[in-house]
Amino acid sequence: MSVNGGGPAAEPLLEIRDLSVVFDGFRALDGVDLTVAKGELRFLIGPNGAGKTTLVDVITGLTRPATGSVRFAGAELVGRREHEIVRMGVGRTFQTSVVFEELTVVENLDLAASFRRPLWSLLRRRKGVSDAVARALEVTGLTDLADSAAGTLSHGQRQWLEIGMLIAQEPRLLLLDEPVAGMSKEERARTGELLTRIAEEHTVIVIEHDMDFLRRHASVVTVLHEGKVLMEGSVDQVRNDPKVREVYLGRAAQPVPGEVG
Amino acid sequence: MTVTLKTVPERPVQRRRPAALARVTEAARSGPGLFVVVALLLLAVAPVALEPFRLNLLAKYLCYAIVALGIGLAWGRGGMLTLGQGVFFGIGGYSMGMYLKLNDAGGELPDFMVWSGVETLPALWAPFRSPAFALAAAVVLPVAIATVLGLLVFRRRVRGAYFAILTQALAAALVILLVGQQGLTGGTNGLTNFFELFGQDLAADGTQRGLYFVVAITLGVLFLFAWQLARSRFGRLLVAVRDAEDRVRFLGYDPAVVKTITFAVAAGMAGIAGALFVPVVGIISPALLGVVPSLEFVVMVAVGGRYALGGAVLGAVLMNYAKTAFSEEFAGGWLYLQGALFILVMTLAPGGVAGLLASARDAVARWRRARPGWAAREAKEAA
Amino acid sequence: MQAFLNQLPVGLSIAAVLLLIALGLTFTFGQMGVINMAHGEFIMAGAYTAYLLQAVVGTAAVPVALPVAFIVAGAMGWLLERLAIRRFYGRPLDTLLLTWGVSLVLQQLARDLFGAPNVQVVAPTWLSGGLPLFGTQIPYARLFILALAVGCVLAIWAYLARSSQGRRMQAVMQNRQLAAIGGINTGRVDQLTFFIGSGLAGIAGVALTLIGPVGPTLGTYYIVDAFLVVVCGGLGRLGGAVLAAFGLGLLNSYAEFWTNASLAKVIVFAVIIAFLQIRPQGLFVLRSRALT
Amino acid sequence: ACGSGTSQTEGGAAGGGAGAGDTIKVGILHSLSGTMAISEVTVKDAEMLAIEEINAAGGVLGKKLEPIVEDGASDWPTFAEKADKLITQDKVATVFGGWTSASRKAMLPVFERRKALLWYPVQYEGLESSPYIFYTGATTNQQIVPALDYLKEEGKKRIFLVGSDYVFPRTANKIIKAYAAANGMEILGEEYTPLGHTEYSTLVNKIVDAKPDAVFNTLNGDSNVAFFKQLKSAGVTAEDTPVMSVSIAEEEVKGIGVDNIAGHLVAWNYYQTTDLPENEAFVKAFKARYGEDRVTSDPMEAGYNAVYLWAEAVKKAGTTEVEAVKKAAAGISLKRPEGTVTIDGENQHLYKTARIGVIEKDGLIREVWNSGEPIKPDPYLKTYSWAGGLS
Amino acid sequence: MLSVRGLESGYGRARVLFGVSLDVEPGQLVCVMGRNGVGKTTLLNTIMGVIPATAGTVTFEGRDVTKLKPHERVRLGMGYVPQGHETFPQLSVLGNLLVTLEASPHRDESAIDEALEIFPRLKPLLKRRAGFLSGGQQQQLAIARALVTRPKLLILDEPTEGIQPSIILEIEEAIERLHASGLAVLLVEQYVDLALRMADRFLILDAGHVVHSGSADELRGEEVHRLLAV
Ligand SMILES: Nc1ncnc2c1ncn2[C@@H]1O[C@H](COP(=O)(O)OP(=O)(O)OP(=O)(O)O)[C@@H](O)[C@H]1O
Ligand SMILES: Nc1ncnc2c1ncn2[C@@H]1O[C@H](COP(=O)(O)OP(=O)(O)OP(=O)(O)O)[C@@H](O)[C@H]1O
Ligand SMILES: NC(N)=O
Ligand SMILES: [Mg+2]
Ligand SMILES: [Mg+2]
Repeated sequence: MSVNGGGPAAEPLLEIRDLSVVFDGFRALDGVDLTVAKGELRFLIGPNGAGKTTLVDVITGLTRPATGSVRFAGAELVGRREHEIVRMGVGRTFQTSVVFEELTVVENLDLAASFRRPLWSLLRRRKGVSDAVARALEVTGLTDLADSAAGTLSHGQRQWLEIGMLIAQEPRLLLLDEPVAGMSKEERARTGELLTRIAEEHTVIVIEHDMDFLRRHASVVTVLHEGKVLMEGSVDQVRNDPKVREVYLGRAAQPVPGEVG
Repeated sequence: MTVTLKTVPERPVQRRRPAALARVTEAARSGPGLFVVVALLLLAVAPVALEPFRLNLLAKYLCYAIVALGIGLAWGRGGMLTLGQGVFFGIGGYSMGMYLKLNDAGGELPDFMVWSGVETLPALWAPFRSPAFALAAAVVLPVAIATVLGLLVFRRRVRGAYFAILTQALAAALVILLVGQQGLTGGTNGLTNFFELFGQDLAADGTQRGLYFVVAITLGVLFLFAWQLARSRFGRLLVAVRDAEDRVRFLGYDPAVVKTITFAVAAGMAGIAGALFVPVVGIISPALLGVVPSLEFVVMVAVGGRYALGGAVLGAVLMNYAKTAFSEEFAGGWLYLQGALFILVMTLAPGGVAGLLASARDAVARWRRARPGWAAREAKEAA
Repeated sequence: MQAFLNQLPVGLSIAAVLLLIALGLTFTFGQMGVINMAHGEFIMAGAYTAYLLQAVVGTAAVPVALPVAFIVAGAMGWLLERLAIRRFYGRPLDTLLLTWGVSLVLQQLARDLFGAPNVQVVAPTWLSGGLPLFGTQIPYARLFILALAVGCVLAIWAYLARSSQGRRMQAVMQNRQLAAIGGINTGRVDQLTFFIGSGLAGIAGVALTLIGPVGPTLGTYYIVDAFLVVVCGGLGRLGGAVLAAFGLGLLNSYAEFWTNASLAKVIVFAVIIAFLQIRPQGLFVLRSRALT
Repeated sequence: ACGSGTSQTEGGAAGGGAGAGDTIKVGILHSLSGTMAISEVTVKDAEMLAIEEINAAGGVLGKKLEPIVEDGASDWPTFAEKADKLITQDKVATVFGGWTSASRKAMLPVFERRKALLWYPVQYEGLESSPYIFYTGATTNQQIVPALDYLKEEGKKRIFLVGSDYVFPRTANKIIKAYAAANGMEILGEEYTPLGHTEYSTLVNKIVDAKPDAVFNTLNGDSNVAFFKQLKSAGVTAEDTPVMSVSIAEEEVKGIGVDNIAGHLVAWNYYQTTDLPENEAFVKAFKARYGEDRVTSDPMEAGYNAVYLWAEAVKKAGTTEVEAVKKAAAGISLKRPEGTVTIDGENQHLYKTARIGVIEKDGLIREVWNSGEPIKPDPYLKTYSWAGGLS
Repeated sequence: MLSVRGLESGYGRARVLFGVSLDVEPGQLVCVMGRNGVGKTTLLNTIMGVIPATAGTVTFEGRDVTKLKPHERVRLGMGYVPQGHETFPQLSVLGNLLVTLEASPHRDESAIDEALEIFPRLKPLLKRRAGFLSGGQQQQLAIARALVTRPKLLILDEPTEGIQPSIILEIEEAIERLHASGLAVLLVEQYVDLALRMADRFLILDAGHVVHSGSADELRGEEVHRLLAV
């Protein structure tokens, strides 16, 4: 399963072609083409409202596109139901984290890890903690909170739990929508490390606004603007692109908040 | 920031319950000891202590308890408020009733068909000559109908109040249908006047006592089944579906399947209950399965405590006992009492009686822990 | 064709009744997510208001009762909200059970206050007779109900879409806590919403005295149908409720014409289930970005 | 306001205590709650009146009657349960109770099994004769058949049938259709609506289209209110299209609204206006006991009679023992408010006089026709040639 | 202006805040910092009355508001932008602004224009349903909504979360402008540098306790990182 990502020339895992999404006449996505190779760690940035979340919504079956196709490992995803897409190996987190508040942290993780089991085996009681869950607990640092109800977590802790659930799912493609929003600097760093570790074994797409985070962890960045792909390139190329600076980074592109001088 | 009111159906419904309620859910996980005590009471004490009339009433309550158990799963765990359990209860009951009628009629036409002007046995009735078929139908039909209905509505993401009202309409429709097809179903009268069951005289005290044991044991077995289900991963999944159905899809499960299975289990339980009810009570009629009785089933669960499976059973017995007792004491006032009791439970103790018991137990535990020396003892025990 | 035309006014008049009884629910159910099973008993209260007023104003009871019943039923709703429902926001299914208990008590109360038998409200003379149309006659009583329903719909629409109170109500429904920290007195909004929704039930009750029985169980005859209208219309959507009421009314009248009343009811239920397959959230859907 | 809706054991005049030997317990089993309470409470009141009168006159066999009241709650299984309770727990000598046929059918096996007695006071659809039930209301040949005879005499040959969707109306209509076929009458339509139905515009439209000479109405309960209101506002009048009803008595007329129903016909065996000295006394006693605004009706009178008939049989038998009472009951004949009634020992129904009435503006019913003499009960319509294929 | 003394609160039996005290003087910008889950949001929620205080007092402009309902505090001039960019999803952007404006004591429509001046990107979106906005757009709307009530004290919980860099700058600028015009601000912020640049005073929370507080100058350099990494 662990296909170690080769260069950009490696075989594509996700191929998006001519994707458009229309909401009441408003084109949230407009002819997007995007290819992500197996093993790649791809960053997706763009102004608020550019369509980043919408793109993830389409990949994961939450939103139907007006036109276009999304192929994952050769199979078409458009038209499939959400859980089928997950079962094919595509996992995601949400911009506003949603966890099961009445279940404990472990139970949340365990459910995420169990979907491949046959249904009848779910009828047995969970005994102990499976490897996948243990790993997710460890990497997210939620071990201490393992038996607290997820409803009692703070904003940031929920975000960790969401990432943990995604890891426990062991997907082939991970889609992370603003994973570090609302986290403190140290936690961002930890998430970044975690991300690097995950990216060694998986294909990951991350949406993020934090340029500092981006600079540390990104290699290839795709910039979305008004539903279209504005450009694709390295962090430096992107940061120095005048158009990106205009629509996204703003006048003072250099002293990005959060950077320590 | 939590949003406490989520009425927009497409948003994930994440209710944040008072902490006490969450604890009740926990309480449901304990209690094999209690189970044994209750089982002993029901199987050893009640048959000796109660005269046949009362024992028969208890058997009836236990039949309702089986329905309540199913609702406890579907509603308490799965968040599916089904206001149409009467439908499944009725199907089970009619299956059994049809067999009993045919058996009594000895292959001839049942009495009500004669006076309804039916001349040949309708094809629908023919297979119910076989007791095996009737018993199977009492379970399989409700399960099948619930499965089809569940897949239809849950796949289309009909839920919450929509589902509740839809099932209520289903109960209303079934009653109208049953009442309207008098020659086939006995109309409003329903099926009654049964004489024997498997060669035994139904009226005999011995038969009724035997039936009581069958009902009590069935309830016990189904309770253990439901308990296991609730404790299993499936049970956790069910709670997850209840609280954030849309999120569950992104864990790779189809919530429609999870809900349908649970709904079908609840329907099967109601069907079994209906089949047992008929020989115990001696009648099945549309009045037993319409909108009001279906609601009353839910009320039993709510009063007993929806978050604990035992609460459903407790509620069924308590409510029906109260109904019998009060209506014997002051007939007309029962409606006031039932209404008032219900309002009080819903406003002051949403966890029902089971919730109150759990809070009481918590309070006792807290009190004991607060006593000096407790911590030391606990530490010693842990070591 | 003649049969078709004959049934048209019948369908419209059934629709008008459905709409009138469902309107209050668009408020309490639609706006607040409260499934008020006692709505039927508020309708009953409206009807008994007309009955009581009859002793004072005679045959003018029906028109005079409209505003009075609005206030009487509204006050009952307000009281219910204050005493119980306000503990239940966010638990719509619980309100269903709670209000069912309330409905039982109210029914028994009516039985003890007014007696179990039905009472009679005499319609004003100008409402007797009817308008000849397509070879049958549309009773004036039905036209009156239709006009009443249309009037209420317009008033509610103006209230919800045009008034600041209406906007506030929507805000509270959509995000209670956010509304509170936005400066809205959510408690007051709840009270008012419940008052209006219940008051509309009172108006429906007065109208129903023209065509049906006035007794303690009056509410139970209409409540299931009323909820079905709201469900088919889409939660809290006024336009949806109107369309659904007319759809169900016409369906009912034609189904009953070609079959019979019992079968027609079953057909209507079947169609509703089928309909929800196509539009699970009703005619007018409140869309939102799921999960975000 | 119904005087004593919630009382349980309203003791007799002497208030017989628990001391066993000096009272005879009798069961009263009607719906005191639920949809049927509206009708059944009135019957219970009449039965209680009869018990009080009998107690005041010294009781039966020197003992006071002690009524045990139970609530059937408009729910048939509850009737069966409560009947069993009255018989096995309270050990009552007999039970007076029931209204709907469904409740009777539910109780029947209990009484037969326990060999106990039920007195059932309401007109019904016939085709039944349980050895443990006495039927003091009319069977079909004492109500429906005379009503049809009357319509035929009046030249109403084209009939439209309207009924609630349950066993009594359906069976009644079966009989009516058989009668019509044999008597040159034409049935223009047969429509059923669910119990509690309140939307009659389509049905009224069908009636208007069919233009019948008369409507035969077997609707039950609140539906009647909606039906008559909507019939009237569609412009159908009693002069053009009279409606013959068999389930509307004085009590219901008030709720329908006299305006809406005046001029229409009903068929019963008794009206408050029935001009007999026994009735004058009954109405007077009833109003004195329960209030001037109360009315009496056929089922009430039948319930009232049931208590007297049973008491008479006990006196004759000298015991409350069931088999002896049954034997003694056969042939008992009493002058009652509706006229002379006699127990037919063969089927335990009564000989009753059929009466057709028209509803007056004051809400009372004026008799326009009667059968002249009590009609022998024939629950299976065996003596009617046209009814051959019915059962 | 805002004075919090010995504040305690929590959820059910779980206590989250343990005797928190803080002051916001008129015109001051006070920043609260701390790791995830230390109770920052709980603190703000308690100050606004969304969660009842189990002990301690909240005083606003000399008035004890501890027992007041949230909407009453808003009317006194406390504006709150909660964490997680919440909106009234079915109302339009304009509706979102109007509904809070109409609930405010001044009811002055020009407040909407003022807010839109600060977030011009909302202008073309006025007719759009708020629930359909992107996360960042919703956040801007949320701040604008608090501004239309013309608060005397603005309370912001992680306002830059999920915002594109250029707009973070705009928000930062906006806050500074508002601050400069005399508005008092209580801010929860994870971007340390942003916080330090703007704040007059700061406060570090850990496990429901204030572990450090002082003026911005005292907290330069490495010390902040040491404290925040406790
Ligand atoms: N269901 C919908 N109906 C109408 N408009 C929508 C819907 N979903 C998204 N939009 C619009 O589409 C555009 C793209 O939104 P999207 O959420 O994809 O942006 P984003 O790139 O994720 O932004 P952010 O970084 O702020 O989260 C936005 O302008 C939004 O208002
Ligand atoms: N509704 C709740 N019920 C019970 N406990 C809760 C609840 N909400 C939060 N908590 C607990 O209270 C603590 C403080 O939460 P709070 O949301 O105030 O943290 P925070 O500092 O705002 O974190 P973040 O930076 O992640 O937003 C958390 O550890 C959490 O476990
Ligand atoms: N016997 C009757 N009217 O049901
Ligand atoms: Mg986004
Ligand atoms: Mg926070």
